[in-house]
Amino acid sequence: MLGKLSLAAIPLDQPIPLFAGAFVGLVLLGIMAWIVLAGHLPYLWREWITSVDHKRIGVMYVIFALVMLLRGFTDAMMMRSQQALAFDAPGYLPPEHYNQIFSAHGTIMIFFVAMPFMIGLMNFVLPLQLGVRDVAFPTLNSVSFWLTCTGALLVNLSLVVGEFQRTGWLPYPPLSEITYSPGVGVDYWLWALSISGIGTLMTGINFVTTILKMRAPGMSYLRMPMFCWTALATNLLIVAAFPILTAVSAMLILDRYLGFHFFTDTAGGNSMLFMSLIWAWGHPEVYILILPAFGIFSEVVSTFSGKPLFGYRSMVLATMAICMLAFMVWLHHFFTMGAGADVNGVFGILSMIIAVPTGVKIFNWLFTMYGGRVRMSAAMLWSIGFMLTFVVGGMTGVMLAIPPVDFVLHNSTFLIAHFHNVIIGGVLFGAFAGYTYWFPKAFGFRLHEGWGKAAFWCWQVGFWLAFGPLYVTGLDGMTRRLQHYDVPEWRPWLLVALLGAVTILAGIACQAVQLVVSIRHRDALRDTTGDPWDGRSLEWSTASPPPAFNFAVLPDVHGEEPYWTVKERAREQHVLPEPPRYAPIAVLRNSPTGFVCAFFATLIGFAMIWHIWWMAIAGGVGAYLTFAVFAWRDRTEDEIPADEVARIDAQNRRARRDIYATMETVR
Amino acid sequence: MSETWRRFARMGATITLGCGLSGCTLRVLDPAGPVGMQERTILLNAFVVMLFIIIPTMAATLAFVWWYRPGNPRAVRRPHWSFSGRVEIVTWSIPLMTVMFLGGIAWIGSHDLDPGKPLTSPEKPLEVQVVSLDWKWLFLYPEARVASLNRLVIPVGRPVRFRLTSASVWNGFFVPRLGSMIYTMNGMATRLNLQADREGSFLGLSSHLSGDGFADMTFETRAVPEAAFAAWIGGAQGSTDTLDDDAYRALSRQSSKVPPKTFRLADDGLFDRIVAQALPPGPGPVSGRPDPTVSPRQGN
Amino acid sequence: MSASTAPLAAGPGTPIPRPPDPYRLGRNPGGESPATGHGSGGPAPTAIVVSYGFWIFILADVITFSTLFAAFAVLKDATAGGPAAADLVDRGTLALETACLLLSSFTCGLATVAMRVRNRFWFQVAMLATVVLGAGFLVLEAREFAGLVAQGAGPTRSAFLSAFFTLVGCHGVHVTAGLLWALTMMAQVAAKGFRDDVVRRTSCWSLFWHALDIIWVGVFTVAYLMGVSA
Amino acid sequence: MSPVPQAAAGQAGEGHRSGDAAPGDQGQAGEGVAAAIRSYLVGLALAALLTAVSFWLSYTHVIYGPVVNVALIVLAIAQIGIHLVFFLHLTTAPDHINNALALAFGILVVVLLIGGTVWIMGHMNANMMPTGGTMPLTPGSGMHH
Ligand code: HEA
Ligand code: HEA
Ligand code: CUA
Ligand SMILES: [Cu+2]
Repeated sequence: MLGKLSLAAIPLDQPIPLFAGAFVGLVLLGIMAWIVLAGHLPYLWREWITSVDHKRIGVMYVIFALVMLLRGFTDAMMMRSQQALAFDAPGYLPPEHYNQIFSAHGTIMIFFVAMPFMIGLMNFVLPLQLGVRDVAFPTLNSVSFWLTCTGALLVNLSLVVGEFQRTGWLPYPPLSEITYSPGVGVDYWLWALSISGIGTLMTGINFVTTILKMRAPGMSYLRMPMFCWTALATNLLIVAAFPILTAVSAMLILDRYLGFHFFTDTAGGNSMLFMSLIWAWGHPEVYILILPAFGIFSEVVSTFSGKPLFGYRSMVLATMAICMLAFMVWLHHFFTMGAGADVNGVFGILSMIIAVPTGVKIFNWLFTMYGGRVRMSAAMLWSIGFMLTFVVGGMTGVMLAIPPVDFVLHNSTFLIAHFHNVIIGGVLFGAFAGYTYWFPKAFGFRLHEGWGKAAFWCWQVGFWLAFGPLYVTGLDGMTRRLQHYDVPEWRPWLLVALLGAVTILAGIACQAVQLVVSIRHRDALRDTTGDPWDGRSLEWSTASPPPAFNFAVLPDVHGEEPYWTVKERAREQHVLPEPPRYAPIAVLRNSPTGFVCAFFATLIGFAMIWHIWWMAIAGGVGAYLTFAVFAWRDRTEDEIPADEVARIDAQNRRARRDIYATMETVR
Repeated sequence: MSETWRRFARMGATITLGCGLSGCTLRVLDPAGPVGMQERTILLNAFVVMLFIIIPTMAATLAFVWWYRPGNPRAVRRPHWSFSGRVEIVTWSIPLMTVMFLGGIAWIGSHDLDPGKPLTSPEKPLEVQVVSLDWKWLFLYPEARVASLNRLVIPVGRPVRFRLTSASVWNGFFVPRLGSMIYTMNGMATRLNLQADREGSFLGLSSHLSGDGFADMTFETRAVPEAAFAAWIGGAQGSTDTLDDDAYRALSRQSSKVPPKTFRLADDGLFDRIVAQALPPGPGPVSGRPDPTVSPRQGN
Repeated sequence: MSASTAPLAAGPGTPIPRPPDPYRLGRNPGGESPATGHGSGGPAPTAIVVSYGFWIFILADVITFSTLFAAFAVLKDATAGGPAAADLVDRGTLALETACLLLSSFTCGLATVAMRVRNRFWFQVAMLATVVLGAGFLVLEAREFAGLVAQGAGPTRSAFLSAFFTLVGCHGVHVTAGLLWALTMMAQVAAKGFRDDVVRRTSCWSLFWHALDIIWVGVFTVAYLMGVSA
Repeated sequence: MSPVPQAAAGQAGEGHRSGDAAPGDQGQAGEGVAAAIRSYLVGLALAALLTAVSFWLSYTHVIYGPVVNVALIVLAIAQIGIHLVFFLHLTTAPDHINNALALAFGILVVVLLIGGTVWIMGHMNANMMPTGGTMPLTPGSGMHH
């Protein structure tokens, strides 16, 4: 009846995950009880859970990412403290637990922190920057979000029901095959990632279509803000890479469930094939993470330097070059498998070629600042921190791309330092810059600058303290994923690394305080203009927060920096643009489709993991019925009458007039 | 804050430069053989060449941020300056040139230092066959018909030709002070050529996660003079234990922290039969609690 | 903290005149071009947005298949002593399967023509023909698979057979989904007529169906014929 | 911001710029039913012909044995082209540029993925033959298990 599931699945003998899980579970239950008892549920259901508004979905993605970030960070702290203790000693985490921790940390950080954060920001910003009212497929967007939640839910469930995989964040066979990993851990990974991967793929399709087909009148490709370009590249990568992940996961599922022989190394199976295919997804994946960050830095640097982005067309070219090259380098993750000199050489060279467009980007940001008026707000601080940190991570990446160097540094802590260097210094800093930059747009008030800057310094210093030492131990021969070690020379460095992680914790605390302080002082931090940073692209021409329909009339775009153009013209001509002719606007109705789909997907995933076949079938039928009902609906839109639109827009127009007036006085 | 930053930066510089460039004791930067030596040279070449770009880039970033701060009356503002053909050429060509040079290193280096390529040496190479087991290393010396568990002994100054495989899951064979690592995989044989030029006892470990006993996949590598090597072989040939198929099967069961040990080798074709899977792959986890299909925890 | 609504002016110092950029390679400061950008007159109509989105989905699906093709190409000789492609392919069945699919692609095309001229009767007839041909294909394939398993050449026999069954079976699963979808569209047209959203969905379905036929071309070439000729 | 006519302004409004076609759109407006059916018939005939040739080549010895597979691949590519043109109505006309570009990107990835995997795995397998042999480095050959 319940497949493999029994009481034995709950790790009663392992206090740490049990207490952690129980604690988190209780907190969640408490929050849910509070929501229900305080009567917030109908509001949440109506305004958020069933929302198909890209802005709401974007905000939910970011909140989701921040919560998962805390989970991932807990894992990181456990790893750092274990390695600090486990010199010539077993430490406090036995191997079967430690191995779950780094696997979960990598999985959560990549799939449920970095990706949702970036997807959330893209969700919120893209339609606003493109000057349209929503993404191409709003309901699908909600389905994507909730499927991502399903994935995260399954991964976190593994903490208390069964186990998570112990094979690293990517389940390499044959270790992940049923013979060597008979537990449910790998299955958790496979189903969680297959389900959330489908969500991500749909996001990719949605955004590519949005960018290519849904732009304001006059917004030609070469007038799109840089963030839209990097988002286009990112989503093309998602569309092209995620199917590979799905297919490889399916093959491993077939191996584990039905005794197929894709990767078994017996009966003709070939584990090296998995390595090749998974990295054909995996390398594009890291550019899926970094490209949106590049877009954010482009926006932030240009805004806070008070200048147009330098070398816009070069930037476009570089972005698309990275997008293409991303698919030509995957072998650099297994130079040490023995493909031979020619193959290694070709892939090594292709890998370093990516340094060229990336370098172009760095230099163009540099020249964007040149001759500008560089305002050091918190968002800009993250960007500067990025430029100083990322170049080092990129450099060590290029070192690893030289096969003979990789032969001595592969899978060492040097590699760990490399990718945290580009991910924290690039992706995370980018996410934080975007978070700070667009926060007032989303909520109508700015984040507290002082706490933001304090967080930045803790992160910056903490990062180097935590990962600088890993470069050194990597050069000293330390490999990754060591639960304990008996080499005395590594110990001091690992203690420093622990100190670094604690410093990062302080940074995170600053961010939490920042949020609380900003909410409490929101009136002082209020953004009444809709344009708090003197921005240049269309999102700043709307109110903060923007109305449900974003733009009362779609902007008519002239020139490369649409909103800047308008501001300049207003300044020169001393007039506010004509009041527009308002027309009724059709808005899509909210829909529980996404939530319901995710519910059934969770059932299916959980049932498959535990071999509860009837439940899986029930879930499948449920999912199909959801689609059928969704497709059968007759009325899907509501209309906002024209005078209502005019009323909502009036306030925004007043704010614009104030902005233009300020400019006037400055002149 | 910026004081902390400066102090920290100074520390970072000391670490990288002090350790990276002078003869320090980091294993990878202090190789005991020709392969590691060449790899170190390449590593440092690439590093220094890239520093020539990275450091000016970082310096320029800080300089621009500082000079173009809002309050600097001497800064010349160019609020519309967003294109310059000359600058564009520079931004594309500087990384391009660097990458061309590094690409040369990568191409030639990966050919010269291909793990499968035999080392040039007047000495006759020593054949060593490596089998990674759950969670032990087995070294076979087919010519002398001996085997050694968890300890690799090699003669100084003679190239060693490794052929490597795995009894079950993947591992990575890695002796940092000798140079290149390579994967070991069941049903396949990889190749590696190394040489020690200095006597000593070196750390050896696995670079590829292989399960719960992974952290214990370390082994001592002893590089000893030719005479001592011969003596060690002689000793091993006198071992009371013989490595035959049954002994191998026993070894391929999961266990860790097994002390080093030598065997006489019953069959010098053992390695090939492991590769050809004539001997079955290691059985993986067999004991477990409470239910191995849910969570096979080790040690019960 | 200078981050709030800061003045726009260039600040102290002498502003430099705009540098020339005749080929517009950089990003020009705003205000210069009154023209509307080329190729963009606002968001595309829903019909185009939906088809385009679905087109992208199909590309993604093609990449899923190409992963399976890659696996098949690598494992095709890994028969582990078991049967190879040449021992298994039945030319007659293969030809029939191919004929079914190709004809169904044609009738699917006819259905879209009927939809374009809003002719319900011929639409339903052509759809029915498509469904029948598709179902015929599935029956043939199921029989073929059952035969293989019966003679001990199931997917667990060797890596080659795992890859073969997965590649061909994945196509079969797609065809099944396509049939289910086709029936749904027939029902929707019957119930609601050629409403805009129904037409859009039917167009997507026809894209899907044609794409499956394209993939089948790859499948019968790579998984069957190339194995026979080797 | 000056107002725009509501037609273009509504979310995905109907009045629309020229020069854009949905994938699978059947040719120009005004093209008759007969012409459309004719296009499908031509496609069907060509596809059937190419399929027949593929089958025939694989069972006979008209073509030099080792290159039969090359011929089969060429025929398959040709047939895919036929399907794209006659069934999916893909053209290089300006209104199809987006569709064609997306397709080109897809094809690039497919080629890189399949080609790259076969190339890499060919070398891996050749280098790891259990016999330690010197198998020729032709992709796809030299399976070792
Ligand atoms: C956001 C994520 C991200 C990014 C952007 C990158 C960027 C790069 N990565 Fe990294 N990488 C990872 C995430 C990322 N990586 C992860 C997660 C892993 C490990 C996965 C695992 O095993 O678990 C990994 C592993 C990894 C390896 C495998 C190592 C091994 O397993 O042994 C290699 C090898 O080539 C590599 C190379 C590179 C290169 C060349 C770049 C380049 O794109 C960097 C380009 C940038 C610059 C070079 C800096 C700026 C340029 C200039 C200032 C111009 C001048 C400079 C030069 C001309 C050199 N990476
Ligand atoms: C996005 C990717 C990502 C990120 C952000 C991180 C962040 C961190 N990682 Fe992670 N790591 C990986 C991806 C990532 N890692 C991967 C893929 C692996 C490989 C796994 C494997 O081996 O298979 C790995 C492995 C790995 C190891 C294992 C090394 C080994 O194998 O020996 C260690 C060890 O300490 C480590 C440490 C850290 C630390 C200390 C951080 C911290 O610096 C960062 C922690 C900080 C946060 C998570 C931020 C939280 C912030 C907030 C919550 C903000 C709250 C604020 C508001 C409300 C505004 N990582
Ligand atoms: Cu086959 Cu390694
Ligand atoms: Cu990579």
